Formats: sequence, C-alpha cells, structure tokens
Amino acid sequence: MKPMRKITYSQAFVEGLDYCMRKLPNFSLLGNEVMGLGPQRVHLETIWRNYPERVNFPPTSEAAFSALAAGAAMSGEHVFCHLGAASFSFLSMTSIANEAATAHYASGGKIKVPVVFHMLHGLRIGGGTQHSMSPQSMYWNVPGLQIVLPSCARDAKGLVATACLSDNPTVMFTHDLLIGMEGEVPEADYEIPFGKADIKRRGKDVTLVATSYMVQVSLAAAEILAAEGIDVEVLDPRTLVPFDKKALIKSVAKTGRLVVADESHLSCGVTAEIAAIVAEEAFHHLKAPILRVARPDVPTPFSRPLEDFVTPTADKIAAAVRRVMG
Amino acid sequence: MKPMRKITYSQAFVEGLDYCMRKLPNFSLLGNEVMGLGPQRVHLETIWRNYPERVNFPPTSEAAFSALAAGAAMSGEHVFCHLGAASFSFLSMTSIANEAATAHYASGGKIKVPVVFHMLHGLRIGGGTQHSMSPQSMYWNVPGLQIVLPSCARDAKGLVATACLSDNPTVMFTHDLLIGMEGEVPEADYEIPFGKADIKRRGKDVTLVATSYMVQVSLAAAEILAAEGIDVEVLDPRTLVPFDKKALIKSVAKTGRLVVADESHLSCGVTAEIAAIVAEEAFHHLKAPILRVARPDVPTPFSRPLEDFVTPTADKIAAAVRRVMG
Amino acid sequence: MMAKQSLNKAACVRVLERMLVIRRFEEALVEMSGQKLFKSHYHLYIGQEATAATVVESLRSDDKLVTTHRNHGHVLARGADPGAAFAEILGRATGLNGGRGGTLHMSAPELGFLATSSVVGGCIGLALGGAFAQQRRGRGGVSVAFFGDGSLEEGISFESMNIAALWKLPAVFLCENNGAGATGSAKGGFPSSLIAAPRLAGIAESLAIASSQIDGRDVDAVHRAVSRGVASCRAGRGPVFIECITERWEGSKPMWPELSTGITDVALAWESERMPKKYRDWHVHQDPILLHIRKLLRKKLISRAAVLQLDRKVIARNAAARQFAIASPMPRGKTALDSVYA
Amino acid sequence: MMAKQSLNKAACVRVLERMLVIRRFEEALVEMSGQKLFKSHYHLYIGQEATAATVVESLRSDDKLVTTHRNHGHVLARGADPGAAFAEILGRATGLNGGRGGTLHMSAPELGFLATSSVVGGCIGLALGGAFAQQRRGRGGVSVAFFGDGSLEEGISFESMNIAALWKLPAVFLCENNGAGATGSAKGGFPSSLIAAPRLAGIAESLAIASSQIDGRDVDAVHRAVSRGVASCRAGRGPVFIECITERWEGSKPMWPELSTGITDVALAWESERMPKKYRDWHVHQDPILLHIRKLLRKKLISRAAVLQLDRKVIARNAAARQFAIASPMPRGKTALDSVYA
Ligand SMILES: Cc1ncc(C[n+]2csc(CCOP(=O)(O)OP(=O)(O)O)c2C)c(N)n1
Ligand SMILES: Cc1ncc(C[n+]2csc(CCOP(=O)(O)OP(=O)(O)O)c2C)c(N)n1
Ligand SMILES: [Mg+2]
Ligand SMILES: [Mg+2]
Repeated sequence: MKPMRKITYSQAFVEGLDYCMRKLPNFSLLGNEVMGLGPQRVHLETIWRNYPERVNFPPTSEAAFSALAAGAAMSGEHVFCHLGAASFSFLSMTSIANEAATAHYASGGKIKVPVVFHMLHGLRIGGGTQHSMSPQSMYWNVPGLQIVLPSCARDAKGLVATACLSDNPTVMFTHDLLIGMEGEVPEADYEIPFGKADIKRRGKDVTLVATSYMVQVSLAAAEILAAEGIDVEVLDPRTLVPFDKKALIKSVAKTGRLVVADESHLSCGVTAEIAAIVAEEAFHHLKAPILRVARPDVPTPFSRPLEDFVTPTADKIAAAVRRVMG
Repeated sequence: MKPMRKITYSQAFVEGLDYCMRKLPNFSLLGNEVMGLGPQRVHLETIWRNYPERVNFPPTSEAAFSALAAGAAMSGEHVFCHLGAASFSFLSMTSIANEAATAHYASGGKIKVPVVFHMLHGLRIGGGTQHSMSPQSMYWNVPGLQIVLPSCARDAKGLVATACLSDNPTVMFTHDLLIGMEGEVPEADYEIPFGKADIKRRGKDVTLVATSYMVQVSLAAAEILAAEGIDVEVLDPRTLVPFDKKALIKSVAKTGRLVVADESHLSCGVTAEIAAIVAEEAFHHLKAPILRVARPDVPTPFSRPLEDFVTPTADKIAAAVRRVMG
Repeated sequence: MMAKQSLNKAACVRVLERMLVIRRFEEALVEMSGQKLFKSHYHLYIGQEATAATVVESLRSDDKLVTTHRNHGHVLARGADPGAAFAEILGRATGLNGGRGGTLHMSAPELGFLATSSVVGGCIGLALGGAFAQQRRGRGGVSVAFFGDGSLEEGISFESMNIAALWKLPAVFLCENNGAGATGSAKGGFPSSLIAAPRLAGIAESLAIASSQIDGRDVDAVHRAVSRGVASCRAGRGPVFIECITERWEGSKPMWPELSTGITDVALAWESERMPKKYRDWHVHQDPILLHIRKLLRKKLISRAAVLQLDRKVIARNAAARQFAIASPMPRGKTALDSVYA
Repeated sequence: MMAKQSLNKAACVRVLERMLVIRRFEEALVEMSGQKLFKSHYHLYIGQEATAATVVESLRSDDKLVTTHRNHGHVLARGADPGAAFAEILGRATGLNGGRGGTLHMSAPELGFLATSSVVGGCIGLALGGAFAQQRRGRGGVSVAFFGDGSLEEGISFESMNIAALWKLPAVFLCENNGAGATGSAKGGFPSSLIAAPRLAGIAESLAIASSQIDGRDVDAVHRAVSRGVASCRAGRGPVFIECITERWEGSKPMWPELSTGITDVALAWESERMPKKYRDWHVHQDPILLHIRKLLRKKLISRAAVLQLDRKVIARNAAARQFAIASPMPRGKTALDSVYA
C-alpha cells in the first residue's frame, strides 16, 4: 500500500469545502481570509475560482453579515460564514447567540438554520489582546449551537464537511498554528460524524483530553512522558456539542486519572466543563484530582516572553500529568 | 434594639447608587429601566430627580453606549451603564470583552476603566428565548472583568457601591425575580468588599454554593432538607471575580460534599467552574460526586410548563443534595 | 408581478378584513392579559394595521418576511391562523410555535416568515439573509423587514442597509415609525426613537437606497409605495426603504399596553356624533380602520351593512379562535428538552 | 483656543518634523520586521503623515485621542518617545505599554490617548466616551477618533455618530480614507472599503453632523478643516466629521507591508530628475512629505539646507531610539500575570 499523501490543514479544509460546493448547490461562502493572512491563505482561491457566484466578500460588518448568513440559512441556503479572529465574533454575538442559536427552538422546530460560523482562535505568537482569543467555552454555553474544533488536517476536512451539510448552526474554530500543519488526508470525500471523540493516542495511565491545537501539544507531551514510563491516552472530543461523554467516561474509567488541556481561559473554560462532567458522573473512578491546563485568566500580552508564559505547552501538560500520577 | 427596616432589592440598589453619586462627583448613570419594567422601576426616579445632569438615556445602541461608558471611564469618569436584558449585552460584547476588559492590561497598567455594566438576568416567567439569559459564565471567561451577582437587598446595596467606586470594569447581574424582594438593609452607607464569600446559612453536611436568585432558592431547599435532618451550608460567593476560593475550600473541607446551583446553562456554566476548582484543589476532601443544578442546555421556552421544567427549583436542589448524601 | 398602483375593490375589502382581524385579536388579548391567561410583557399593533394589512397585498407566497416584538399584526396579516396565534401567546401546545416563542417570537415559517427576533434591529439582519437567499434563487422573490423607528438606532440596521445596497439585494426595509407622540421612558412610557437624523429616510439615502416616506395609516399611500418598491426589488434594482409614519397609539404609550381607546366600534366611521370626546382625535384622524372604512364608503366600494357584517364575521371567528386557544392543552414539561437541534 | 486658519512658519516646520519622525520610524520598522525583531502583523502610516502631523497642531494637552491598528503615526505625532514606541513593537519592558500592547495597541495615555483598539470601529465608540467625559468636565476639551474608511462599515460607527449628534458631544470623527487605489483581498491585498455611500460624509450628514472632505496629503487643507472643526466642538456645537482622503500607499497594498517606494530621499523634493520612474506618481503627487517640503520651499518658509539638516537630526534620533529599543530588556515571563486589575 502506498503511503497516504500529506497535505496541510488549509488544503484539507478547502477540500472539505469543495466537497460541499459539489454536493449542495445551495451552499455558499461568506468572508475572506478563511485560512488567515499567512501563505496558506492561497488555497481558498480554488474555491473563489471554481465557484465565483458562491463566494462573497462582505464589508467589515460582522453583526450584519452573520445575521445575513443566519437569515439566508433560515431561507433554505447553507452558508459558511467566516469571521476572522475569534474576537471579531464578539461583534456578531447577538446574531449568533440571540438569533441563530434560538430560531429552531423558538419556532417550535419549524425553522432550520444551516449556517457555519468559522473563526480563527488561539495563541498565535504576537496576536496580543485582540487577536489571540479562544472563546470556545463561551459558545459552548449557548445551547442551540454545535461546536467544532478540528485538531489536524484529516479532521478538518471531514468536520468542515459535516458542519456545512448539517441543518444546525455550528461554530467552528481553527487554530492559527494548525493552518500550515501537514498531516495524512484521504483523497476521497468524507464526513466525520459529530459527537464521536477520537482517541489520538491510546494509553492506560492517564486520560488527557485536549482540543484543537492542544491535541498536537498533548501528543508531544505524551511522547515526553512515554520516555518516563507514563502511558498517556490522548482523547480529542473533536466536537464539544454534541459531546461524546461516553468516550470520556470510558477512558477515565480505565485510567482513573484526568488532565484536560484547552486554550480557552481557565475560568468557565472548556477544561472546567470536562472536569465538572467527570467530577459529577465518573467521580468514583477517579484516583487523583482533575488537573486543568488552560490559558490563565489574563488578557493575552504581545511580548514574546509574556505570551510564552501564558501559553499551554507540552512541558506544562507533562507536569500536570506527572502530578496526577502522584 | 429596634428591628432593622426592610426594603426591596430595588430600593437598596438605588441607595447604593445614591451613595456613589454623593461620594464621586465624576460618577454618572447611563441607561433607563435599571430595575426592569415592573413596579420597582420607580425607585430610580429619585436618582433622575436628584442628579438630572448625571443621568443619561441613550438610544438603543448597546455597542456604542457601552463603548462610550468604557471610553468615558478611560477618561476619568466613573460610569454605571445599564444594558437591559442580559441578551442585549451580546450587542456590546465587543465593547465589554474586547475593549473594556483589555485596556488596562494592554496599556501596561496605565489606563483605568472604572465602568459597571449592569444587566438583568434569569428565568423570569415568560421571558422566552431572548429575555431570560444568564450569561455570567461567559463573562467569567473574560479576564479583566470583575463579576458581581447580588443575591439579596443588603448585598445589592453594598456590592453596587463597591462596583461603582472600583477602578476596574465590572459586570453586574441583577436577577429579575430579586428586584421586588424585601430584606433587611442598614440605613447607613456601606461597601461590601469583593472576593469575600458570604455564608448565608451555616451547616455541616453539604456545601451548597449558589449565586444570585439561586441563593434564595437554595435557602428554601435548605429548609426542606433541615426537616429531613440534612444540615446544609449555603455559600454565596457574591463576586465570581475575584472569587473566594478559600471560603469554598474551607467549607468543602468541613462537609466533604458539594452541590452548586446557578442559572447559567450547564455547559461551561458557573457551576462547571466551581465544580472544577474543587475537583482540582479539594479533591481529597470529597466524599461524593459534585452535583450541579443549572439551566439545562436548551434555549428558554416561553410556555409556562416548559419554562418550569428548565428552571432550577428548591426541589431540584434538594434532590441533588439528597443524592450527594448518598 | 406588476406593480399595481391602486387596489381594486376586492383588495380594499381584503385589507379591511385583515385590519379587523388584527384589531379584534389584540382587543381580546388585552382582556386575556387582564385575566392573567399569560404573564409576559407584550406589544400591540393597534394603530398600525393599515401597514401590515396592505403590504401583504404586494407579496407573493414565496416572499420572505421578518418581524419584531410587535409582530402580531404582521403574522396575522399574512394569514396565520388566529387560533394558533392566540394559543402561542398562551403558551399552548397548539400554538404557532408550540408555545415556545410566545408573544415576542410568533412566527409562521410556512407563510414565509423567518425567525422573529425581539432584539431591536435583529430582524433587519435576518431579512438581509432572506434577500440574499432570494437573490441566489433568482426567481424575483423579495424579503421584507418590518421594524420600528427605534431599530435604526442599532448599528446592524445601518450595516444591513449597506450590504443590501452594495449587493443590490431585493430587501424591502419597511420602517414603521410610530415615534410621533411617544412619551419618554422618564415619564413612565416607552421612549420614542432617539435619532439625530432629521429624516429617517436620509440614512438610507446616504447609502444610495431608494426611499419613500408615507402616511402609514393610509392604505392607498402604503400600497402605492410598497407595490412600487417591491416591483423595483423584483426587477433587481436593489433594496428600498419605506418609512410608514403613524402616531403612537395611546394604549401603547405606557409600559404595559392599555385598551385606552376602548373596544373599536366600526359604526363610528359614520356615526361621528357618538364619538367620545376624549379620543376624538384617534377616531377621526388616527384609527386606520375607521379611516379606511370612511374612504371605502365614500368611494362606494362597500356599504355600511357590509362593514358591520364583515366585522361581525371577524368577531365571531375571533371568539372561536380564542376559545380554541383557551381549550388547548399546555405542552408537557419535559418536551422542553426536545427540538434544540434539527 | 481660536481656530487659526493657517499655520505660521514655526508650525509648518513642526509639522514637517513630525512627518519625518513618523516616516523614519516606519522605514526602520520594515527593516526590523525583516530582521525578525518582531513577528506580528503590522500596519504602516506611510502616505498619511500629513494628517496626524497636522491634526495635533489644533489640540490642547487635555484633549483626548483614540487610534487604531494603524496607530504609529498618531502616537508619534502627539509626541510619544520613538524609543519607547520601538520598544513596544519589539515587546520590550521599556515599551510605551511595557510590551503588552505591541504594534496594534500602542497607546500613550499620558498624552491623552485612550486604549488603542485594533477592532475595526472600536476606537470610534471609545472616542465617543472621551467626548462624553470632556463634555461633563466642561472645559472645552475635545476627543478625536482617528479611523479608516473601512471603519464606517461597522455599525458602531453609525451608532456613535448618532449619540454624539444627539448629545452635542465634542467629538472629532477624523476619517482617514486611504481606500483609493486599494486592491481587493481576492487579489492578495487588503481590501478597500466596501460601502455603498457615494460620499462617506453623507453618512454623517444624514445625522445632521457638520462635515468636510479634504485632501489628506495637504497640510494646509487638513489644518483648515481640523482647526475649524475643533473650534466648533470646543464651542459646544456638537461633533464634526472630517474625511481626509489619501491614495493608499503602494507598500500598504499587500497583506504584509513592503518598503516598495524605497527609503525616503527628501532631496527628491527639489531634485526631481533623480526620481525613479517607477514611483514618479508617488514622489510627485502622493508623498505628503515631499509635497509639504516643496510648498515650504516655494513659500520660502524653509531652505533646502534646513530640510536636510532637520532630516539628519530626525534620522540620528531615530537611530538612537532604535538602539535603545533593541538594547532594552524583555519583560520577565511571570509578570504576565500582573496588572490584570488596577
Ligand atoms: C437590543 C435591544 N435593546 C433594547 C430592547 C428593549 N426594547 C424593546 S422594544 C424597544 C423600542 C423599540 O422601538 P421601535 O423599534 O421603534 O419599535 P416599536 O416598539 O416602537 O414598534 C426597546 C428599546 C430590545 N428589545 N432589544
Ligand atoms: C472587527 C474587525 N473586523 C475585521 C478586522 C480585520 N481588519 C484589520 S484592518 C482592516 C481594514 C480596515 O480598514 P480601514 O478602517 O479603512 O483602515 P486602514 O487599514 O485602511 O487604515 C480589517 C478589515 C478587524 N481588525 N476588526
Ligand atoms: Mg417605534
Ligand atoms: Mg482604509
């Protein structure tokens, strides 16, 4: 068997979008620079070229173009709506949380809202206070939204497809540092079902749940720890809504130990929810406290040593794992 | 000693504002209907009458008038900015989370932002999807903001004063159902320091942490449980930022059991963070799983039986306490 | 569809019937609120009926509509079942939206409505999406946003008009300016709009959007402006902005609606000597139903007897609708967890 | 302060010096970015210097200013130390903001700046707050919002202008329209603004805000409009909107800035035969520094020698500032946890 081709997250993501373009005539794309401002941005141009009628560059009016996307979705379109840096989504929080998230429910199930709000998140080196945010937990707190965080090229392709084909509003986060990362990606079209966690590394000593770029960092941490004889299981939920509680509890039942890594700020972050689920539903399996590796509760500083200090790293994750190993 | 006078939350709140008006000549108020649309709204009129120059009714432009409040605060004013229903704060999320929360930090500590963003939250009977939200956990996830949730008239008076006098941006939540509730309130001016939890009821069997209106509901639950011989300690953090971790851990160390009640949605809600703190830092004190009583992850329905179903009640809280008692 | 500049006889009567349907519905609602059949805050359309009842004359079944907290009139004018509408406001399982929306979120997607937002300005952004979808579909459909003067204070309204203008979307921005005569909130009432624009239409015009400004109580004026505007949208000439001006109805000035001008007596259209002095201005100059009846009588498009008969028919159907709603079951509590996702 | 319609000799030279300070700073910055002394995205003010350098002539020390992602020019024009500014962009402890802000958030609160937002439109709302504070203080202070043409696409800009107009706040909405000649993002460059308004000032005018539209490269034009506008604000006549138009500088068209017109040679102001052909248009018609020098020479307000001397002085100081920044220490990592709250 020949080895699978390797392409970047950006290329894989674009393949997922392209699949939806082919599959759904009523699918279109709103927003530019879906894959950031770096060199990987060029891959989107295939879509622009092949489907010029189905790509729209809106003005810098996040509230209105997000509402446009939601309203078009309510009218039968499927829309992929790119918001740029996640902090810009705060300009359209009302369109996402007040409108898109509630319409299906408030209408008594009559209205569908097949829209994807995509944004770039994470510590990206030099992003500073307003270009580094990771508000995934804020959106997880809004019922009615599906939440998707791909952690690698392969998942990006399948998850973006599922998101765009879904009948529900979805918030999708791409980590800036994943965009250029290569990985094995099948050529064929595929969708990855939501709500199915992926065990990115099997292990027996500690369950390490990680999201988005933190999956990559956690895999690096697992290597460090393997050399020390600690066998870490890295669990990637892939979607927070729906959340694969079963896989989480099954893993914790096996290992008895849990560390959670995610880049949202600590308080009420993604790590809090995952810790709370286990403290509530799998408490009797636990042999140690649940540790969280998250961004500390400070705005993100620009200066490199300061930014490094608040960035969750493989070393910090490894240290947390050692602590739960006692 | 003569019994202390009883006044409503609304009256107490207005007394706190009045104190700040007297104390700070550079303090002003932005927004109408600070105490909702019910009969208690009239108390604010004292402020309108006594300080007409310092009360402003802005247009329905939440993003701009919140930014105005933040910008005025950066220029040396203290501003109390009322946003109406908490869902309307999503229109000004950028002004609160991107601007007010980060300015002090990004400026290297040079800029102060003494502004209070006040909003009404909670299940209020018939509020439906867009007038019932409780986004306190979303704001707790934004570092740079102080988060305040008074649970009674006495606390409202002292906490609003501390918030308005503070040099930091503060998000303050008033529960709709607290506004008309009476309680004993000292006549004199006072401030309640942030970061000091209040034990609203002492007990030894279970720690019940509750916020805002859930404190009242939890006290009712504690009465039910007392009759069954279960002695509940009701802990009210009063401010989520700063959070009184010490008081929480001390109480859990005593009881070994924790139930958390708050009206934000379950996932990544306030209950998640409090559970996660204890699962991380007080794990070895725990004798039972940590249970959460929160609003389930569904938008808020209008119809009464549906709304009742999603409302955290004294019965639901009591049931959770019984479960952790085994 | 061609823009017809004036309504024929049948259409005039249809408009009257729609106005009566809305009026009788809301009069009953005030009573039902008094009876505590529902507990939430609500907003009435009384005084503005000529607008909704007329706008729908220019619409096709595949057009999209979006409305606000003040939605009853729009939803009923488009033909929603009053029984299901009452049931929605009472939170019944048989409601338009299963009781999940309530008065602030009534929507009839089967009639082309998108979600109803009670976030001021929210409807405008959603309607923009409807227009985007219509343009993509390419069949000449339009999307109508009904919103109040106050909505223009929200930046999303400006943003939406800009996008519609840039992309020539078939959006009808239908602004119902009921700001005249509104008391301020400091005086215990809902505020009128706070906007520095000397003319609301001037905002749309700054974005090169074709605009008109008309008397929202005048069925013919509304029809002229809307039929022309809708035709222009259908022809691909981009969005239009139409400002329908009404005086704020007395009963909608206080925080909670009051039936301050009494139950409507259609005969006042011709028995002016019976008009109570206190609300003379309302009955003579404001009430769009009386105005419309007078005009139809004058033009001999209807008889007094026919008016009375039509009204009786509407009242009877309204009473039945009300009964249906009251007799309807509440949804079961645990169904609250259903339909969060499609 | 009275509105002075034209600048005296000393002021003209001050303006030139400020422009040179900004230019030499940013030219060095492109080099430093190439040397990977900092890694983030950044935006240059080259081509727009006449605006910032002139606006500050009309301001008092107690006036407030707010700027954007394109802030270098504004902060330096107001007199911030270039060494501290370089240090900020390099993330040094000695930076204007201790290295926490970086290029996108440079702010000099001691000079009247509020927080610098790189959220498009964000600065406008904050500046509104500055104007509110100035009005409350009652000493005739103003608040200036510097922002780009694209910022008008954000609803908060419209909302802010409305509030300023309603409350007659002393806000100067200073729109730097560098949209002309900008390439679209589809072509690999930053987009020009997407706004349907035939005239940006028309938006402000729809809210009855006094507006003017001027050539942003022309120091005298900027001064006339700004001094008049600021005086009007100080007199309590409400906000003003001033649109300063420039062509987008070549080097700011691509996603990442490039020093495409080379290091500025001030002698090109009079040695036109040495101008490289490729950027003739820039050197003859666009570069505000060369334009200003030519005008000063023509009016005999400065000599060629004095220009060269001034430039040398600026270059020397700039080199020292750059050295200072490079030699400055980084903050210690754990101080990241400090100063979250005051
Ligand atoms: C974003 C937001 N802010 C505030 C409110 C509270 N509110 C409800 S109705 C209303 C007035 C709306 O005025 P207008 O748009 O003219 O509609 P009208 O009620 O006059 O028909 C306001 C401010 C809201 N619903 N949404
Ligand atoms: C809310 C928001 N959306 C998008 C961006 C990305 N962005 C950065 S600069 C820019 C263009 C701004 O144009 P303009 O205001 O004219 O300023 P200029 O860069 O031309 O000086 C955009 C869209 C942003 N910073 N903030
Ligand atoms: Mg109105
Ligand atoms: Mg620009």
